Amino acid sequence: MDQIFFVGLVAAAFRLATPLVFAALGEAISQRAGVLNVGIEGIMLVGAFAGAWGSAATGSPWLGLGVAIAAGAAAAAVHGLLCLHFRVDQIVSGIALTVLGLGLSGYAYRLTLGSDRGVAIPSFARVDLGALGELPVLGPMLFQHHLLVYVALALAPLLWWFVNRTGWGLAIRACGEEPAAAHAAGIDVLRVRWGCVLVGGALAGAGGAYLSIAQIGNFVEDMVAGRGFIAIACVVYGRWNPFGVLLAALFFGAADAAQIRLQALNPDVPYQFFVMAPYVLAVGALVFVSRRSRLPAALGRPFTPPR
Amino acid sequence: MDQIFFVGLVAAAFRLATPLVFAALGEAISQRAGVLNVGIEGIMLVGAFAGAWGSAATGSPWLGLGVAIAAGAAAAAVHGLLCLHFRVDQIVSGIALTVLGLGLSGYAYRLTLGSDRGVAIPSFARVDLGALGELPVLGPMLFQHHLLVYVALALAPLLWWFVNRTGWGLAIRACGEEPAAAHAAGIDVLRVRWGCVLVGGALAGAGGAYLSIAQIGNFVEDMVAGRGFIAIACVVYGRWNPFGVLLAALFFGAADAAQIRLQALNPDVPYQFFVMAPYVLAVGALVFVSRRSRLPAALGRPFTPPR
Amino acid sequence: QQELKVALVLPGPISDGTFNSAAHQGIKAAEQKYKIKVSIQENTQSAQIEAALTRYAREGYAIVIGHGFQFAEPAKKIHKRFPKTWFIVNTAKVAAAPNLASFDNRWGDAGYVAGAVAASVSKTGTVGHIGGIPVPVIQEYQEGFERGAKRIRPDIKVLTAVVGSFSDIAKGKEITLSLIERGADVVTATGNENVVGTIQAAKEKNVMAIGTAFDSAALAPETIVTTAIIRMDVNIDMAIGLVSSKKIEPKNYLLGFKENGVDLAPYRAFESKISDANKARIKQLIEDIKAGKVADLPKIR
Amino acid sequence: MAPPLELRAIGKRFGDLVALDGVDLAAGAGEVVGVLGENGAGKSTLMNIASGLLAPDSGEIRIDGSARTFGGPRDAAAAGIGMVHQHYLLVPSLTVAENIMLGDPRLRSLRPDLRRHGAEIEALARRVGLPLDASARVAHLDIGGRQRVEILKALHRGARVLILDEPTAVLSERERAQLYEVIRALKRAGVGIVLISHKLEDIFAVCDRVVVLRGGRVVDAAAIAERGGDALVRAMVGADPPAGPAKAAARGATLLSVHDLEARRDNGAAAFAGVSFELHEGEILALAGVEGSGQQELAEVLAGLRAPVRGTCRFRGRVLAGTGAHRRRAHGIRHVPHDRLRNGVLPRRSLAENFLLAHWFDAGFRRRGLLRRRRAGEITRTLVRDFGVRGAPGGPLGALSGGNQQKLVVARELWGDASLLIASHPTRGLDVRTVAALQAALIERRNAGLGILLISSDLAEIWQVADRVMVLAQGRLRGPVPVGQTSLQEVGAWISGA
Ligand SMILES: Nc1ncnc2c1ncn2[C@@H]1O[C@H](COP(=O)(O)OP(=O)(O)OP(=O)(O)O)[C@@H](O)[C@H]1O
Ligand SMILES: Nc1ncnc2c1ncn2[C@@H]1O[C@H](COP(=O)(O)OP(=O)(O)OP(=O)(O)O)[C@@H](O)[C@H]1O
Ligand SMILES: [Mg+2]
Ligand SMILES: [Mg+2]
Repeated sequence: MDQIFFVGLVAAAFRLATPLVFAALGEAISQRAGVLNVGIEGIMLVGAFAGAWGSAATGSPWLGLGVAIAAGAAAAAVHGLLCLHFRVDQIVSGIALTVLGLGLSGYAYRLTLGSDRGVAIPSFARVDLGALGELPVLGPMLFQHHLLVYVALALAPLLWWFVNRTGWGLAIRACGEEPAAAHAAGIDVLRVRWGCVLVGGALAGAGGAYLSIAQIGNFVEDMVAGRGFIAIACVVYGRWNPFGVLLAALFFGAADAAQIRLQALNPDVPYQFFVMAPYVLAVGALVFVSRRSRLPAALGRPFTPPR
Repeated sequence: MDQIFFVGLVAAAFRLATPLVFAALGEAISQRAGVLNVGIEGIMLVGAFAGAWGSAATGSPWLGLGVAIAAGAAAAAVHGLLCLHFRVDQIVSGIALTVLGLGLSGYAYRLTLGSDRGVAIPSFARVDLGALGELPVLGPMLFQHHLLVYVALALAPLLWWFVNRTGWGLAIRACGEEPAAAHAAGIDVLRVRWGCVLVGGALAGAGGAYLSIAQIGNFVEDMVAGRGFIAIACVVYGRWNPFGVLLAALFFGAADAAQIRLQALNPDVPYQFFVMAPYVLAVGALVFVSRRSRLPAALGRPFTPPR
Repeated sequence: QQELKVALVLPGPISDGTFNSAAHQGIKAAEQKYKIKVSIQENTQSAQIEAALTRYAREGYAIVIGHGFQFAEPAKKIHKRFPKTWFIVNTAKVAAAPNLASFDNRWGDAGYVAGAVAASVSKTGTVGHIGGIPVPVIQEYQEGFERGAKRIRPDIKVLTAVVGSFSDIAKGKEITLSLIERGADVVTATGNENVVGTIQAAKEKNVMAIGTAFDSAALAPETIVTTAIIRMDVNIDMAIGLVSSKKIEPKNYLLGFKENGVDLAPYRAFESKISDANKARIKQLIEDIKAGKVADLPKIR
Repeated sequence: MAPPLELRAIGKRFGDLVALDGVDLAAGAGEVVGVLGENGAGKSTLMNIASGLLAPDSGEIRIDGSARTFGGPRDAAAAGIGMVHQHYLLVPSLTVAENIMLGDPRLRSLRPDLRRHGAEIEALARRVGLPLDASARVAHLDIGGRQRVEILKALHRGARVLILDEPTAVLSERERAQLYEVIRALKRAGVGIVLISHKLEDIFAVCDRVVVLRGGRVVDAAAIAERGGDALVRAMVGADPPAGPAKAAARGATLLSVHDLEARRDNGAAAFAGVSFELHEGEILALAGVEGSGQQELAEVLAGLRAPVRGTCRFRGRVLAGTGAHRRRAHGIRHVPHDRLRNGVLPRRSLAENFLLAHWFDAGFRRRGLLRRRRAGEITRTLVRDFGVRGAPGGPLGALSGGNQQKLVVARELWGDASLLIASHPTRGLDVRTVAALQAALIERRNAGLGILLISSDLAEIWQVADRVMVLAQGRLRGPVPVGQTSLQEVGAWISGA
């Protein structure tokens, strides 16, 4: 019983964390370059719909994922256009994007898949890792997931390496810290920020698609249900470091998995406590662990090269 | 018909804008002092519940409002403690506050009012402005509202005067722009920020209470429904100026009122377009009107006096 | 007879596949049956409710239907100002002269029968209910589900959990998976989109599900044993019928099995998998409920 | 009579670092005390303690002879101690009057009479010879204007002792002379003044006494009449002053030729027009002028950071079109920016990363996409050694003093195959020894063929290192002429627009 509880919890933690990992890593990249995107929720919804639609239209979840990634980048491009080109405040643009993503995905769904409830949405199968998947305890915990789960886990070291070990990463960090210094050093700040916004949107789109074409195999309006905002929290809790962000997302996934299990075991404790617990824990940890803000210094501040 | 439409729209706009006005003005004060509070949504929920509970317990909506204001300030004090005292990131603390407010208000409701559906929640009556209220068109549009609507409208000039014309306001602005300079001038930056955070929370609490004990006469879980986030958008759209914030809140109130009406008149246009329209309009206006960000320069940055 | 103008104000989107879809289908059916003109407003938040109701009343709608208990207070507040309009609130208990009535379904009875079915078909002796947000009707359903299951099998274990959202389909699925992990082999869910997540999980894990509110057997014919249908269309049909014939009274109409406001869907693919004894037992249970012979039905809140 | 401010045996540590170790300093009424010392000697720390911004670890502060502890800057202000910080502490979005009144107890009312206060401030400003418009926004003032606001702020609070931390570092010659006049006027009014400066001429121009700090201790204190410049420099650096660098004629081919260049400022106003000159290999061409006369904009245009309105720049005969510091760096064009803190460095990053910021696109620092961080680290360590950058090399660059950050930026730009260096105020805020070392380094690189455009407001420095000099004033270029064929008076006249 206890083992079943634990095995199920770990497996569910990975499943629940995966969309957060995608979206939060994307947001982290964007923020490291200095662009705050609070519209990630809307982008994930667009990705979730686009993934479902693309998958139904082409019959292949891989192509669906590609459509979702493209749609996520396109939605993020709206943010880029508004913030980087028209210099609208990033919070305003992000809130608008959230509403836009919710509206457009819901509307497009009704026009396409929703009007025809019979359409099958081809979804990712779980990977078959052969003997690994057969392992007694570890198998169901770690080796019976969708491929996208492993992709998400692999993304964190990849992004860490990219941000901390490559020249592009240095440029990204410079744009987030001191755009004027980056500009003086010959870096095209706007182009770097554009790139990061688009990559961030593509990842958020993939996170949404995970929900629709891996986890559920369906699209419903507002199915992202606040995960975009939790992804932003993960970025902050993870101190803008891809590994930290991954840990934060796994923490929230595990907390959610634990929460839904403990609820059923303790029907007398009001469910609100289970919902609040991870946040209280996370804030408590921050109070003790790290008081120093590692916020990219230029986050949210527009930069215009002198003319 | 057209006149009815218009009268109803204006009246509804004021009603729908009022909670936004309270919360957004509170947030503006907090941000002007340099403290970003994205937990306003949670505080409004706490205020909505506390108002309903206080009103039911005491039998007086005025006392209920007082309870809501105190509860809002108390919820904001959590934010103050975390951000100002423990130097937790403001976004992290705000997100936690949102979740906490949602959970606590829902739970407390269940424990109290929710378990006993028979409790009456005394609510504010509309003010009787005598002849004014009887005026043919203007009466229903402007003079048949709850007192709190007029309080909200009066708050904007009051706060403008406070921020721009008094010594306290000067200190607040200095703390939001250059806390180091304010500190060197002998201003107790932390105390000013604490004050603004508490006032901001109190106003958000009042905004929530308007929903529960003036507009609806009931408390429902999650009844704030994203208004806290729209209030943050109003602050930005209103360029941190109380009059601008008031206008932005009225705009969103009017857009919402119009949206509800147009939806019914145009059943063939998908409702999503009506929901998205105000945001698209507002962002579009920002693109053309003002590209210069008037963000308080030290917004979101902690300040520790050097010692 | 002149054409009646009817407005339906919904808290969610008509495409949710459950609560709001049901109302939408009901009004579509009524549109065929009666001489009415219909306007629908979707996704109405609680603070917009008063404005929405007022506007329809002002525009001379004869019937304004608020679909959800959150419409009760606002309707109570404004109905007197528009005596020519009938305000109907669904899934609430509110009434006031001269023109406010409510139609509520006996969700508790539906849950009771669903619990009985679940206990009859369960092999593990563990069944589960997943609620979206514990609003009154969901609490009633849950209470009924537990009692109905215990009536059939006193030793049955009923697991319950709450999603905390009506639209979080992914979490609905995960919660269901966690109940299945703990042995539940029949699951049921109440709410909106989260119900779809529960059905998905049941399908994936090859356990049985009992639908609620809205017959969506087509989603997973091999999984859905039956559905405890809440006939929102009947509420709407009755309301419009009573107003047209001027027989409506300002009271709360409570619709159960007897009034056809609650129903059990056919077993379809499970017809052959359920023993005739069990089928008879359920049928008898429904008859007993109709006859008022069942004592431990959940209290209406 | 006891002096209004007296510091006795002040000690202060930051972690392991002893910043101040038993320092005594007193400022009497109507007395100007100069404080000299190398970068990091502890001058700013001492004055931050006197003005209540920092608490001393040991020692005491005496006001009019009685010991006091300051809980914060407000206490110090109440005791009559005013300070003008090295980095100004002003709120740019507020007006002059608002900034000056900030924190004043009279503002703690609901209806402060800012107009009356404004008039008071303007009257005070006229009395001490600092003309100012009290209703102007500080954001619109130039650097000298902001300094005047800081001084007035202190005086308005009734400062009887005024501490000025490196006030002349950012001023033009003319503004400096004005500041001297103000100091003399305050002295006559009985205000005690503590003046921190790296420039001996400031000390000799206005001070009565001088105190020299080294490594957190007082190494010399005397009446100004008793000390010559050599003695002070020796006390400061603890060794003989370095000899002036030797120049060798090495001028080569034309490196940069600028024709009819015109550019605008950020606010759209014209910065300069019709600028033409040539710069050769192996020469130092100095650009002088009052700050804000377009030098910064010219440097930015040449570095590819600002688009010119018209005109052409040729580098080795090829036209440099458009912007793009990236491409120019690849040609060997390097730039030490004007505002190094904002435009030059990432304060929260390591020294090595700050080095890489300017060099990561060199193929030498990349291997299959990866940055060669070890190589950068090694080079940074040699630069730190060669240029005497002081501070923990492992920590973030922001933990270095401003002067040491400056050294690292110059070192970084000179590294590798630079062929043209555009250097804005490279020695500003550095101590005497470092200035000499840096000047020697510039001349050495010049002798090796580097072309240098040296933007400086320090004519003495220009005379010491430059081959030719030109002046930007009123949007026009005067010169260039060889330094040997002109005089200080002539260049001074160009600058002042005569
Ligand atoms: N907040 C601080 N934390 C750690 N070390 C500090 C801090 N402030 C000053 N120091 C150290 O104390 C020493 C004295 O610094 P101070 O700023 O007083 O020098 P200074 O004489 O003003 O130098 P400069 O001529 O560069 O202005 C330096 O070595 C500096 O690194
Ligand atoms: N966060 C920090 N950690 C460690 N040392 C610090 C920190 N902040 C400042 N310092 C130290 O405080 C001192 C004062 O810094 P500041 O930038 O004022 O130097 P400065 O007086 O401008 O130096 P310079 O005369 O060289 O320009 C420096 O020596 C620096 O090393
Ligand atoms: Mg200093
Ligand atoms: Mg200095």
